[in-house]
Amino acid sequence: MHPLERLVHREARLLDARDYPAWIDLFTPDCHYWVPVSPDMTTALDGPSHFNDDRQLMQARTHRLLNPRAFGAEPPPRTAHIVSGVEIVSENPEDAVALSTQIMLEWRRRTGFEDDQRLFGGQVQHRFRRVSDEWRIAVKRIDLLNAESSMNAILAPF
Amino acid sequence: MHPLERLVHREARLLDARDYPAWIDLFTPDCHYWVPVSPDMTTALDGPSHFNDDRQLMQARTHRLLNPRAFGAEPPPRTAHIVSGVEIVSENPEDAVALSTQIMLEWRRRTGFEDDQRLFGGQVQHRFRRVSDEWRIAVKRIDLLNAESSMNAILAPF
Amino acid sequence: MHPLERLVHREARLLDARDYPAWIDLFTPDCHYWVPVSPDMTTALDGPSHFNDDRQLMQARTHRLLNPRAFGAEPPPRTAHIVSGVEIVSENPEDAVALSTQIMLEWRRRTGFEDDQRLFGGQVQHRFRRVSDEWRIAVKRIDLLNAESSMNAILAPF
Amino acid sequence: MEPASLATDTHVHRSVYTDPAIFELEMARIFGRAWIYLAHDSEIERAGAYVTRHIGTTGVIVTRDRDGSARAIVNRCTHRGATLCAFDRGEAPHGHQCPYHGWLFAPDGSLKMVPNRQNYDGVLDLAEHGARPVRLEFYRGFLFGTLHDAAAPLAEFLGPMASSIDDLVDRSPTGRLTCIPHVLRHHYRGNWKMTFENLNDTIHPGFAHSASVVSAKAVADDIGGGQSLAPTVGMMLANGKPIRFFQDLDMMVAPPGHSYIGGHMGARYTPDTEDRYTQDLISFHGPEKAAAVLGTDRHLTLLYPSSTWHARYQTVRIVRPVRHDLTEVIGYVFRLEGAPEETFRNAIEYVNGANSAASPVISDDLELYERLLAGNRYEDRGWIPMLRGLREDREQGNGWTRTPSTSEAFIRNQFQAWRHYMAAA
Amino acid sequence: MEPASLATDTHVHRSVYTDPAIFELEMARIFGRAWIYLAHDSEIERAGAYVTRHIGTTGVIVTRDRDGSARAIVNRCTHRGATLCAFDRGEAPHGHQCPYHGWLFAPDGSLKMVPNRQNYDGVLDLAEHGARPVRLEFYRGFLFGTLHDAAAPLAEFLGPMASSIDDLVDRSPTGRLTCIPHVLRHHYRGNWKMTFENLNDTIHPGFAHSASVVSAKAVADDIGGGQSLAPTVGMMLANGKPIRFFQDLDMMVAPPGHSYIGGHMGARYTPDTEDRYTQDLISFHGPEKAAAVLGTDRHLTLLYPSSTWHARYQTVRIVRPVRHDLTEVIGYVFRLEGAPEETFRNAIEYVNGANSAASPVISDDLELYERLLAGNRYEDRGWIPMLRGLREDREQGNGWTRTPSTSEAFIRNQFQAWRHYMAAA
Amino acid sequence: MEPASLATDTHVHRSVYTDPAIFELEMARIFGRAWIYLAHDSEIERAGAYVTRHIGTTGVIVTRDRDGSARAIVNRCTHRGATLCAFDRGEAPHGHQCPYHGWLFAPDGSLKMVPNRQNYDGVLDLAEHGARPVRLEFYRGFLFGTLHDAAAPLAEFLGPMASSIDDLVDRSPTGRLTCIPHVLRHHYRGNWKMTFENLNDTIHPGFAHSASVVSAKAVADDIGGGQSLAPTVGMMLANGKPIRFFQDLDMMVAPPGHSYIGGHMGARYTPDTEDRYTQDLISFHGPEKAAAVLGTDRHLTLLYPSSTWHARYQTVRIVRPVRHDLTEVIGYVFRLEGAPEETFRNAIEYVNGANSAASPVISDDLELYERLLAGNRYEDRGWIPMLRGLREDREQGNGWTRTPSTSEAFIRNQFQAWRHYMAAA
Ligand code: FES
Ligand code: FES
Ligand code: FES
Ligand SMILES: [Fe+3]
Ligand SMILES: [Fe+3]
Ligand SMILES: [Fe+3]
Repeated sequence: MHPLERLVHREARLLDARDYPAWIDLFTPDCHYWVPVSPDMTTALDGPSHFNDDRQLMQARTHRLLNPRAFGAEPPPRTAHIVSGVEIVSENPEDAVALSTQIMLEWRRRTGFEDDQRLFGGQVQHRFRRVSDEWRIAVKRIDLLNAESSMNAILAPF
Repeated sequence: MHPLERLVHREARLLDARDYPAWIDLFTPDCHYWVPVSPDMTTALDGPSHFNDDRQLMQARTHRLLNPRAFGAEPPPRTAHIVSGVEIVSENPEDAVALSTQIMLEWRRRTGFEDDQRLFGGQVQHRFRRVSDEWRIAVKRIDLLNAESSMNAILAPF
Repeated sequence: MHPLERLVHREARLLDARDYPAWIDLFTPDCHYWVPVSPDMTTALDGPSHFNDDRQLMQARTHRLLNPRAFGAEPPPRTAHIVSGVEIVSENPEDAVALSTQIMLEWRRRTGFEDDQRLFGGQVQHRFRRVSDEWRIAVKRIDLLNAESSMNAILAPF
Repeated sequence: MEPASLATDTHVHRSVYTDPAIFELEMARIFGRAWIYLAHDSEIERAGAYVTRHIGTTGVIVTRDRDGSARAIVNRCTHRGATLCAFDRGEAPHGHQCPYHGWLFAPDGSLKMVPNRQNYDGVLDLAEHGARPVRLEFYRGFLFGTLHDAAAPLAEFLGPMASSIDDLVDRSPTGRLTCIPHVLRHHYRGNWKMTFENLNDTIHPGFAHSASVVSAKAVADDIGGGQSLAPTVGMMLANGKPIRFFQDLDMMVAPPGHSYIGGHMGARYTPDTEDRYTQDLISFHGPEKAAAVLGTDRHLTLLYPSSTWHARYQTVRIVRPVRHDLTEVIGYVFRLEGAPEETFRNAIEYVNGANSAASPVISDDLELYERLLAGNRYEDRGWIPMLRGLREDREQGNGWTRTPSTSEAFIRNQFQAWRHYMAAA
Repeated sequence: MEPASLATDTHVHRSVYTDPAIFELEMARIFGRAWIYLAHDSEIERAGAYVTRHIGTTGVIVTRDRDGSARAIVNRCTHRGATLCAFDRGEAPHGHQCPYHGWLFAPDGSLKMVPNRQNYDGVLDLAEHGARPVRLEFYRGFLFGTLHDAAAPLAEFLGPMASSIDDLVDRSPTGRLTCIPHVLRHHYRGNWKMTFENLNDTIHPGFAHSASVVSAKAVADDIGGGQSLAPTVGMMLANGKPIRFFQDLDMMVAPPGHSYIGGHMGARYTPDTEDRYTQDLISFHGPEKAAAVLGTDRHLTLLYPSSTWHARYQTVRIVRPVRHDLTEVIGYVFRLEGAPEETFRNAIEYVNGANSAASPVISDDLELYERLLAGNRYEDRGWIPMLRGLREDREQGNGWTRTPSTSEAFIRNQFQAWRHYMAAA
Repeated sequence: MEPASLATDTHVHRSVYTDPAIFELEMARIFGRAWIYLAHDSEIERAGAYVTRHIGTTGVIVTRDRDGSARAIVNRCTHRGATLCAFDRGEAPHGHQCPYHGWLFAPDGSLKMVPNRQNYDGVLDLAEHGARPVRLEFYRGFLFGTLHDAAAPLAEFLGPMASSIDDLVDRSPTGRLTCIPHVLRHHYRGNWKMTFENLNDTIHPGFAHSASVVSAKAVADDIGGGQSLAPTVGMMLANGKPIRFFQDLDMMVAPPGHSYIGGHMGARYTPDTEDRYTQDLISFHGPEKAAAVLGTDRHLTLLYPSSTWHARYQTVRIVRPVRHDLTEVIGYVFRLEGAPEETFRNAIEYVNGANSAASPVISDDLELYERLLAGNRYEDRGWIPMLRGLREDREQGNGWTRTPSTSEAFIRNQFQAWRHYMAAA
């Protein structure tokens, strides 16, 4: 398996394990984690975003997720990421880009019945950069199928 | 990755990208795109079908999908195909058969809330034929888990 | 593909095909098929379980699934298993362990509308053992995302 | 408010589509009184064969009895109320046994057996605990049922529209039809009446289905004259016919709520096939009748409130109300025994195009049904006009009216029946 | 319509299962008045330990107070109404603080603190804004609560059925029980009463669970006599017992709505284990009592309207009404401190088989509950007969009746209580 | 029960959040009578440009007419009721044509054309079948609409709160604003009023958002003083301000139901940018006005019952009631034409933090809204106290009251308006 494809799977596994510090370590210091409200947006200044995080905000929100007083995250949400069709669309010595189709099944404790699960999905773009001889994620952009939809509280990163 | 497995992934990617002309080019001129109402059906004359398309109908329905006046497709639906367990069950010089398990998350703009998404899934059978030295899809049969169910409008091909 | 990863996919395919005898043959005679009500449970005596099967019970429940008088299984449920991120976390001559993320789309005939489908997902742990020179599944543990939730009838094994 | 007052000769109040209480009344007063198409003879051939259907929101079981007659009962056990059959169709040679405690019911609903009889000695009279029977009548192999024991005979309900069923049966060169067990179901989040008010509406295709027309044209141009159009692409194209065409076409309406419009989509036959088929019809019917049959070209016939009939393509659809805002449409296709394979292939093409949720044409209509529900929930004027073609009637017959196919006469006629059904308490 | 008139001594109207308005009344009049099992002592050991439960559709918090007593309050902040606790169980050593504005409530509901007190000087009397307390009573470590402050004492509510709780507690050779914090939940789209009318019904297993019997037999044959049957497979098989067996078995019914049937599924002990356990019981209880305890063999006891008890397998289930058409059943299993591990293993096997939604047995019942809801919504005769065993009562005691376990006496008894609760305005 | 009696000067009954019938009345009497913010001038620049919005649960279309004026109509065809527009925004240069039968409506609702006119000769008067127009008024480029033709003028509705809109517009050094077409939507399963009772509540952040504060602190410590905090992390931290701070802050309330609180989250400018921006403002407004504009620091302004305004960060939110237990909040962000890019970047950061369902802050509030619905459905005391700061008013102006930002005065003021709207039949 291509090392970058392995990295995409590794990221998904860390998110599902809620090992957020290790997850953030996969990213470059100046990384951008982005979930726009429309696939037509080309920059995070074209309009609002669901997520528009730098490393700091990634740290703050994930630190909070593990806090039992984080209402809306009682207990922390669980996720299962399914990764399909990983495609390395460009690869240079210093940078690379991968596309994949992913869906994330999410569980948050609400009423305690089966509808406590939600499903998100769409196309994911990873932009990698080599940092001290290792591939890191510089940009992760998730284009949700329902990007423009009205969302209920979203706790877990995609 | 086996070239036919790559082709199955390629088809999924083109559908999700709504690049329908390129999608149709993956098929043979005399192709059959089929979604029966029961896994027990062996031919499209055993009963009705959700989809029972030749190339012409594939062209007509996908051309329509990109028309903003196509009510029920305002805007065009979005899909995320997840492909799993691709298995090449037969491979000859001129033809081959692959099975896979696929689910398709679909988004159509309805009320604007999260339930605008639907999930379809089941077993997919691809029958390939070599045309001028290239593998093409001669038959794609999708056996939906809920083939017999009553469906609301289905716009995007599986 | 690693032979154990192939085995994980093979198991999923047999379940979706409802070929239960062949499915059970993938397991060791003293196997354990387990779906706990909490990821915190370490043994099946820490509390109740959704599934806590030995080979006998696996046989009894799957034999029943194919009985048309099995209310709640009229007709037998259909499933589509999606397998992602298979990871062999340990491999020795006589035993091995694999993790994977799986979701199972399930269809049971209820009202006949689209909501007859349910989605389950989570992390799956396979413990393998070599039996007469073949890899067999000694333990399959499924940690559903919504393990603690209140479930409606579950017929098909995950 | 008196429900009947929600519809006049020319207007209907939008609440009839949005109010759950009205829907409840419709189930009791319309679907509880009308004749409802249930099944075809060929679906329950052997003794014990059954199918499950609905009359409004009530499930029923239709079974072939040992004596060869058809029986129908409400699909409910009289003990604690469990549904007796979970399947769409099956074989119950020994009767319908309840899954809960094993009470056994005959096809006609009579209670044959209760387990551990001694528990009931002297306290339970089996004769008083039969499942509720449904009154049945056949018309040429098509079985209709009603929950209203005092309903007028089926023939009276069908009136002149019986000829559309004749049209279907007479097209068989052997007189025999077979209903295909695989059915095609779609649904929409909207009111059941929307379907009835759409299917004979010839003004909407040019607008609602314009996208299909555009795309079918594009494909037609693309392939050029050489290759022939796929039937479904042809169906898409047909929506582009000029309104003039539909204005000339006739519509027939008859009480209670029924209607049909003249045909306009004759299926192609390859000449030789056509000849053979014609010969067979002549030898079965004789020349005049055969000519009459082949001369008939009707598009959809609507039997209010629950079925639509297309003889030319051997397709019958059942419109099933589920909730005031949820409706299912179930498509059944028939094989004309003895007719050329081409006939059946055309029928299959038609039912796919006319009833698949994935049909480019149907998906437009489904979208509109849901937009009608949304719009009619808005705070706005209450009354919906049914004025189109109000003064264009062409001929008044004995129990029927002929009018242009562009008229809303069929809708006015439906609400006349609606008022009549809903009035009587 | 006067709700109480929907049930007679022998019949009940199907609307009690399908009408949301009846459900609302049941919540107020039945679950608002009866004693509801909440929790076991061992679930809230340390001060501040709490669990959340429901009384009907109202959430409550049960907390161990500093003084060692148990307290319960409605899980609602008296400021703007937010639920106080989101978790099933936890520790609140300093009381329950509302997540919204931090109002702090003591276990007994008294309002201890509101932030920025000055905003309320002279306008808010803390004493008047406590959370609503729930009246509590223990019976041998089992905590019951009621929203009805004038309810008769718990002992009166339990009546002779208290002995089923004794049966559970006395089986512990140390007198101590521990409730396992992991619970097993299932639900069904049907009415809560369906569960109560099913669990002591001994006629249904032979029919409803016939498929399980068939499959268990197949496995038994397959493995031959050599290997012993897995307990759950044995449970599947047990449904095949002949009706004669159940006819001989006794059922006891007592007001208000309670019942139990004689046991019939004694768990196996390996002889040596059995001996040791017997010795321990004797040394704890003395020979006569020990013999009596071991001699008792009761199957399920139903405490109407909300809990079911199985002493032999240390399992208690709570039936939780959510909507008229949605019910949750929550299974709790207990460890008999000092009893052989085998006892607990049997209990785990039992609760899995008896309460997992994946249990072959339960999935049959869940399917039936939903078919009962569907059938009882159909247009049909209104009244459901409760006649089975009407004339078979065996003995009339003081506050109880003995009858065959095949009788519907327990259902008649439930609706007698139902009528009584629902009558009083 | 007379709805107005469900709210007093100091208490409100919890049923106003849980009763669907109350919600229906609110739609007719509150959203059917108040002025509702619809859109900004810049969203419909060219003739034919339109956006779709809601007034309560009624969809409307706002269109730029040929003559340059803005028009709004109910998004419903007067023929059979289909919604006219399915998109959020678009171009309809030739008017709004119904997708079903092609009726064509002008921006002001007048019916321009019906196809196949002859069907309607002499029976349909186009003038009588226009779509329902919505009464409109602009305030400084912001368009408000009402379904109540007799409503008092917009200026009267806005009263002193108009100054919060001035605050927004005057911050543009060119006087021009552009609304960004991409919007940010979230929703919750709770009542619409919960949002209005939360947004000016300064006591809840210290409790509801405590987890965000903790985590923001942890990150701040982690990165040390060197690096500056990301704006959203700063927003998380801001919730930790001491109550004292909020007690000193002012809140202004004015009828009908409006309020704002003093600002407390001024965005940082790099000095040079600040200077340039100041210069531009002075040259546009002149020194005094520019000073006044820069001196204004208001946090959220609430225009009851449907919009919230944040001038400092150029964000307007629409609160849209969907059901009594479902509410959508839609965030719009504006570009101050001519202002430094930094201004817009701050605005984007703000709207993301303030309206994304994924915002750590918002997700706390959404959770609470749902816990408020759950708790208020429990069987408990009926009345909710609105007593906080009841005696702390600071100043009584002409049509407004000044009070500490910690007061519930804004909620009392909202229910005063609520009572007034709901009273009149
Ligand atoms: S419910 Fe049918 S036999 Fe009891
Ligand atoms: S709602 Fe509980 S403190 Fe305000
Ligand atoms: S519904 Fe609009 S034109 Fe007919
Ligand atoms: Fe149509
Ligand atoms: Fe049972
Ligand atoms: Fe907040």
